[in-house]
Amino acid sequence: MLRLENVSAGYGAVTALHNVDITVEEGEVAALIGSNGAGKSTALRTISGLVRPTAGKIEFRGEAITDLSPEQIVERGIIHVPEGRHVFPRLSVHQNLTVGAYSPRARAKKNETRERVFELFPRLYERRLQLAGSLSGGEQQMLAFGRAMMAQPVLLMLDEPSLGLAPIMVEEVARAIDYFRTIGVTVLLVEQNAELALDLATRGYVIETGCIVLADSSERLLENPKVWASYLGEQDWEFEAAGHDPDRTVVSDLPVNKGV
Amino acid sequence: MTLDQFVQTTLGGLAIGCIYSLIALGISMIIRSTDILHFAQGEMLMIGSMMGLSAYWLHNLPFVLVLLAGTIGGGLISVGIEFFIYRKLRLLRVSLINIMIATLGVSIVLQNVARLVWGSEPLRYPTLFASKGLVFAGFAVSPQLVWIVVLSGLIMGGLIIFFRYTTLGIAMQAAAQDPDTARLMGVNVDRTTTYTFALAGMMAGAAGVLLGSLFFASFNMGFMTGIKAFVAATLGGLGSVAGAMIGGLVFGIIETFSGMLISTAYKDAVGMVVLIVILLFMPSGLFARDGRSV
Amino acid sequence: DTIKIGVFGPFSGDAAAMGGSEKDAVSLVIQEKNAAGGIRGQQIEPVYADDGGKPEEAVNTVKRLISRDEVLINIGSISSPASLAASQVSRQSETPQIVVGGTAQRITTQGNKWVFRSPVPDTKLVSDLVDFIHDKFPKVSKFAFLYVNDDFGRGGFEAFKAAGAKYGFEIVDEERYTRGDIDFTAQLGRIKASPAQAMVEWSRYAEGALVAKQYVQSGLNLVRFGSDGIATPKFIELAGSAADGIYFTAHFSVATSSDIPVAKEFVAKFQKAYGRVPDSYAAEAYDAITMAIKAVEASDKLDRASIRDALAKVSFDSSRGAFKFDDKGDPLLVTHVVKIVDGKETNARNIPVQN
Amino acid sequence: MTSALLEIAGLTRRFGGLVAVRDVAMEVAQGSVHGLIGPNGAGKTTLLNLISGHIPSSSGRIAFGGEEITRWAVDRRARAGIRRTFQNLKLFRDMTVLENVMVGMHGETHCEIWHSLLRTRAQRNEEAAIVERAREALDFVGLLHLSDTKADELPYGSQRLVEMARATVARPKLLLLDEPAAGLNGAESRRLVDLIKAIRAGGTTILLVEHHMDVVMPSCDCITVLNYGQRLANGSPAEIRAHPEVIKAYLGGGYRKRRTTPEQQQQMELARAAS
Amino acid sequence: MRALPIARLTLLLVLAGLPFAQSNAYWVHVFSLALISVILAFSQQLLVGSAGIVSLGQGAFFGVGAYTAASLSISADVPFLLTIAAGGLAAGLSSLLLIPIVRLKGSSLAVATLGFAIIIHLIMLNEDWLTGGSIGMMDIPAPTLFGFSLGGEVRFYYVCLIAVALVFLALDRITHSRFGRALTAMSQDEEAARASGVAISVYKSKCFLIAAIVSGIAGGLYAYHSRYLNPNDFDFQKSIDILIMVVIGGIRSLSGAALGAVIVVLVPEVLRSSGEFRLLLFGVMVIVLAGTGSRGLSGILIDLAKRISSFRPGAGSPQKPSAVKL
Ligand SMILES: Nc1ncnc2c1ncn2[C@@H]1O[C@H](COP(=O)(O)OP(=O)(O)OP(=O)(O)O)[C@@H](O)[C@H]1O
Ligand SMILES: Nc1ncnc2c1ncn2[C@@H]1O[C@H](COP(=O)(O)OP(=O)(O)OP(=O)(O)O)[C@@H](O)[C@H]1O
Ligand SMILES: [Mg+2]
Ligand SMILES: [Mg+2]
Repeated sequence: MLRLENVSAGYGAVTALHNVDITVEEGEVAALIGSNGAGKSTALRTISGLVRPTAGKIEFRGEAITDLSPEQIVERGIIHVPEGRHVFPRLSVHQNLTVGAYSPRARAKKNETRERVFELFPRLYERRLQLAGSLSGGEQQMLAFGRAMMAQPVLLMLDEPSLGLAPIMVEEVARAIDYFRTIGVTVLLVEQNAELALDLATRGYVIETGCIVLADSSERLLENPKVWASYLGEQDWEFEAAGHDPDRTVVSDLPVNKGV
Repeated sequence: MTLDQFVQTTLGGLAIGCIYSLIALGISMIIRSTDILHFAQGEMLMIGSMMGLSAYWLHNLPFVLVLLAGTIGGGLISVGIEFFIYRKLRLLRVSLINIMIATLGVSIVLQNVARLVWGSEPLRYPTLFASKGLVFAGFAVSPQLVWIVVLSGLIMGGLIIFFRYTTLGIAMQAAAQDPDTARLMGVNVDRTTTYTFALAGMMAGAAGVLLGSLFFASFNMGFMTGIKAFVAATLGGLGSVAGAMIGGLVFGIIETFSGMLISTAYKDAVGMVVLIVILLFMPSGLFARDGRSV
Repeated sequence: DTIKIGVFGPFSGDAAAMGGSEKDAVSLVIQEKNAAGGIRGQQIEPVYADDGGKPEEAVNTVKRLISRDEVLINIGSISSPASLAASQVSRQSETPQIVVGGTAQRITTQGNKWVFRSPVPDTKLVSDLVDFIHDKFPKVSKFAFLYVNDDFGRGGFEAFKAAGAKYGFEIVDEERYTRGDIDFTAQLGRIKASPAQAMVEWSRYAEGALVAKQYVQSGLNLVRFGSDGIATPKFIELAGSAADGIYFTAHFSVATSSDIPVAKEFVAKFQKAYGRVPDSYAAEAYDAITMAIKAVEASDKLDRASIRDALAKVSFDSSRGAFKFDDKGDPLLVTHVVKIVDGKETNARNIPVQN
Repeated sequence: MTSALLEIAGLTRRFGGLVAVRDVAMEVAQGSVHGLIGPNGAGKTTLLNLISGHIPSSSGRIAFGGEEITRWAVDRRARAGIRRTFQNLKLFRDMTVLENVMVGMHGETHCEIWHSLLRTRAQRNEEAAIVERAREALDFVGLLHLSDTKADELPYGSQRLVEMARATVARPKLLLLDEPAAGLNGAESRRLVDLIKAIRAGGTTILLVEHHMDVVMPSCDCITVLNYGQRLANGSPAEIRAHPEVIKAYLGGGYRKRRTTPEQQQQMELARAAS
Repeated sequence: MRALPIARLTLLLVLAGLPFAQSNAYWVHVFSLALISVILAFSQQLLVGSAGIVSLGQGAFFGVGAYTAASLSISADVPFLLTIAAGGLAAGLSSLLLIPIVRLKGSSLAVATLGFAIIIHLIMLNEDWLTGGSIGMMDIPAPTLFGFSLGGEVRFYYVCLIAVALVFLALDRITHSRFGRALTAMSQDEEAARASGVAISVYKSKCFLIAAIVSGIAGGLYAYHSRYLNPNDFDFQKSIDILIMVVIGGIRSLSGAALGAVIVVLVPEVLRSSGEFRLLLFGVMVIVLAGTGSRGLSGILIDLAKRISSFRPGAGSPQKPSAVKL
């Protein structure tokens, strides 16, 4: 459905993506993981047209969208939830959702989708007349998610949707992504919480300093020791906190405390 | 102060206030949709006034058409300036203060172009209204004032509804607050910006015809009016439609009444003192629209 | 080699119309003179410079004319503050200056022998008006005075108070406004409530026209006197019928100067060249350049000091009558009082005494 | 137990009709790492803002080191030793990393304008000391090599560390951290835990707001849970982890299933059944 | 960074030589005016460039300084240097009136300072006993220092040059210190600055105070330069001009501000003979230069110089929007 071929992109003199190939099939959830500054967000921004690729080709359902403007890309149903929430701070929650349904293809179903959003995030309903800028971090994240739902996505691109969410809300978002999949929406997911992402996805890409270094099914990625070490290797807080393993030495490249 | 004087002063203040409101509205809308402090908004009023007058000279048009000509003239110039100047500057990614300085430059240029085109002397506006006063509850009221108040009221009411309830109005604000994200929602930011400038310019143009017919048209009629409208917009809360409206009215009334009651020498100072005092208690104006900062 | 004469004034900015009159009148005379062979075979070269009507810029402008362009004499500026600012430079660099529009008495009372003035000072103008009022309106003694709050309006007001004292004139209401104001209902309202018998109003023509209109609208009915600032056809054009009945004082008026041959000739030439009736600034500038030329002709050496001395002694028939300077550098001229009747200027000195 | 560094009593903050923090009482022990968790919109950031003084309280009192500070301005609290980081990063974007951290020393230093005008010895010494301390702090978080980079050119995770360095450079008594692990991946959060421990070892008391349990649980001595602006629970990590209300309102269980212990699994099910 | 002091010294020498290159009294007069404006632009640069405060009131402080110096030298015959100092002091004192409004932000603060400027202007206009009112103040004596006259254009030019150098040195030191750092931090994020212990209101007030003193000093010099003062030269248009100077030159640096001041003074002088089109051309220039961004014309020139001397080949610094929030 979505195919990136040899795409390179960057900001001015900085090249953030080098010859990236990504494929997402109709109806699947694909995950893109990588450490800080690897170029995940840039990849999404390139697809949605905010960043112009310097080389390569982007295809959506067989049509080249490389040179389209973001507005035109939205028209084709590619909806991008940007990193860091980016709600419209001086519009109310309700108005934010209205903007989500701005494109003509979404306008018709505006009211029923809004109901659906409020069902999924009752918190937003409680806050519907509040200015989005005064919401808590997590509430803004919910709003950003809901706003994307309003746009009737065909391909939904989520940039770190779990950022700043309480564990229980992370589950909620996971459920929402599942819901999208069941209704046939394709999802491209960027997450720091790699475990969550790979759990949800069928296909995964690992990106490092702008290059795709691994592309595989998510099960195989989850088992890949390299992935495990650099992205999943969470320490098991249950044991650590409970003091079961007090002498465990943590591998860390942090310098020892000298100053404080 | 007699009752008659009071009524006259109030009405005069209201009419001037409406003019300020119309300019302030444009200023606020532009801030809302582009964050630009548009110091050339007053010049749109002047252009509207001049265009209306020129239309009259050409064809001896009736008032409504003169008003229309001024409105369209203001809108066109406003859109043109946005397209050829501010848009280019935004593409260069210069900061807002640079654009603000550019608006001052635009103001200087427009004034001087107008001076070259229409001359440096004030121009008499035709008597477009029946000059007989209307009588309301025993008070003679000049028809210009009524026109101004009614027309401005309609425009402002329409705008409030537009921004609060229509998808386009909401999208225009979204485009202002976060253009990149708005584009991700399918909003064509360039187009909403054009709409904003068109609307703002048209309102100023209409105000120009109204002001011209009340007084006269001259190449420098816009600057001071623009500055005062700016103060009015700040008073109401920059970026707020209702604020600009109320701010303009309040400022107009303060100005006439302080001239009447306090001192004509310090008339302008009174408005400023009121502004500062109000800002002390409400730092973002009467109708602030703050988000949280921490 | 040419004879350079500096001409400065507000050719841009708010007062550009007045600066325009000055420039037009000057260039008319110089063209004519040059066509006739110039001064002793030397062509006159006017150096125009815009001071924007601002004192600060006037200083720079005159410095520029004097030391860069090396003019022999300067003509300008229109407003009193700009003229005053320039006159400080004229004194420092010992260059004669003929002020065109500035009527503030201060300009010539600072002991500056380099500055001369084409119009009569406001004190003289106003005291003539006061005499006129006393003559023609013996019953009127209570005045409301409305003036623009700057050098021009303030000068008029102070002069009126001083001159009126000798006839026991009383200012029962003093009103000011700021330059550029458009709404005068507050001031007119208070005047209406005052016991004034007459209103004196010291404005330039644009504001003056608005005052006149709003005066009519507010239903006032007093004897109205105005300043030389409204002595321009533009005033009647802007004010329309609201101008009728106003008496104003003037340095020059097409209506009242008709018996002066030079004025007639000037008006005709000006009208032919520019298609409009000259205002008093044009007349003052016309006279200023004429006397400058006369002074250059009369001085034996082409240097500033001798031209200055020649200028002090100049005596000729100006567009405003026989022209001569007093020892301060102010002209000894008669002033005019004009009444607007049916949109036309008429000589008010001819009206009968009003009882 | 050591004495309380921070004592909060009856603290309430309203926004119009909304009560974001309601009658909260809390103590943070000297030298501890105290966790503050709760669902989104529970009022954690608001509480932090109240403590740092960024917003005034509607009622209640805050005492710091035994002194009542409820009415103190932000900068005064900062000078008294309360420093913080922000949930939405607040760096001085156009300043270099080093300069950012140097600003952190502001409250600790005293040279006035005339000192800098005259370049007095005191001023030069102080300036040198500021640079020295700032470099130490950057070294401490591992960013010394980026000293001269503009702050907003850094990747997100590093920006968080700069904030951390700026907040710790003055060796505060109390450090308020608002979601320091947001946007960090597993390996990076693990490093964060070490950093928090190191800061604490330097004598700074920490109040930590965080949603990543793999950061909260290993670092905290004590945890307070907020829900709808009210205190829901308070206790050791083990207690909190097992607290049925907390599980229900906050922790949930879905995507952690694979790594929870059997006992916990049981407790979660109990909680589900109870509701 | 050896290059910087050398460049500065060279510039100073070049400026010192200027009256020899162009000795026409008019041009020297204009150069002095440009230097005075440079000082004014410095004051605005401290506000807008370092602290992110857009002040539309610098013209008022300029006026207060000018009137103070002028009236002291006219009526009390106070020596030159003292009147200049008094001008700075009076302007500084009047800036204390702004203390209540410093807690405003962005455009509200800008408009409030505009209001302040309008009020001060009205006082200058209306209080004849203090300022001579609309007629203005004249007969300001030529400055003398220890019996040595500084009245000539060239001598006064050097006075201005020394003043510029001193003010530059002072502001350069102030901005590169704890105080300047706090201002910059405050301009980029008030909340974070507060959290680091910066007392925002105090720092903003101090910033206004210093800027006002600097403007007042410029005003004092102006009084002796023009030797005639009129309220119309200190209206808010002046404040706007000062802001234009700083922005088109580049708000990031004192040198940018200086360049802008020179342009704003010199260009209209050069255009003076173009009469009617003068302001039009000036307006166009303002628009074009506004497009140069926050590094302003000075930034472009520096890049150009670097490219030419191939100091760092191809190093055009990308431009960042400035921190000034409006
Ligand atoms: N606006 C920008 N200008 C210049 N460089 C940028 C810009 N945005 C990102 N970069 C750089 O591009 C690279 C890729 O950034 P990107 O935001 O895509 O990373 P990411 O993988 O999303 O990281 P994170 O996990 O922090 O979100 C980084 O080195 C970053 O510094
Ligand atoms: N300025 C404000 N105006 C109105 N409501 C506000 C304001 N600030 C916060 N709130 C509301 O107060 C509640 C608490 O917000 P707060 O930011 O403290 O939550 P939080 O616990 O930090 O949540 P998160 O974990 O999502 O960051 C939220 O519901 C929010 O909408
Ligand atoms: Mg990212
Ligand atoms: Mg929070």
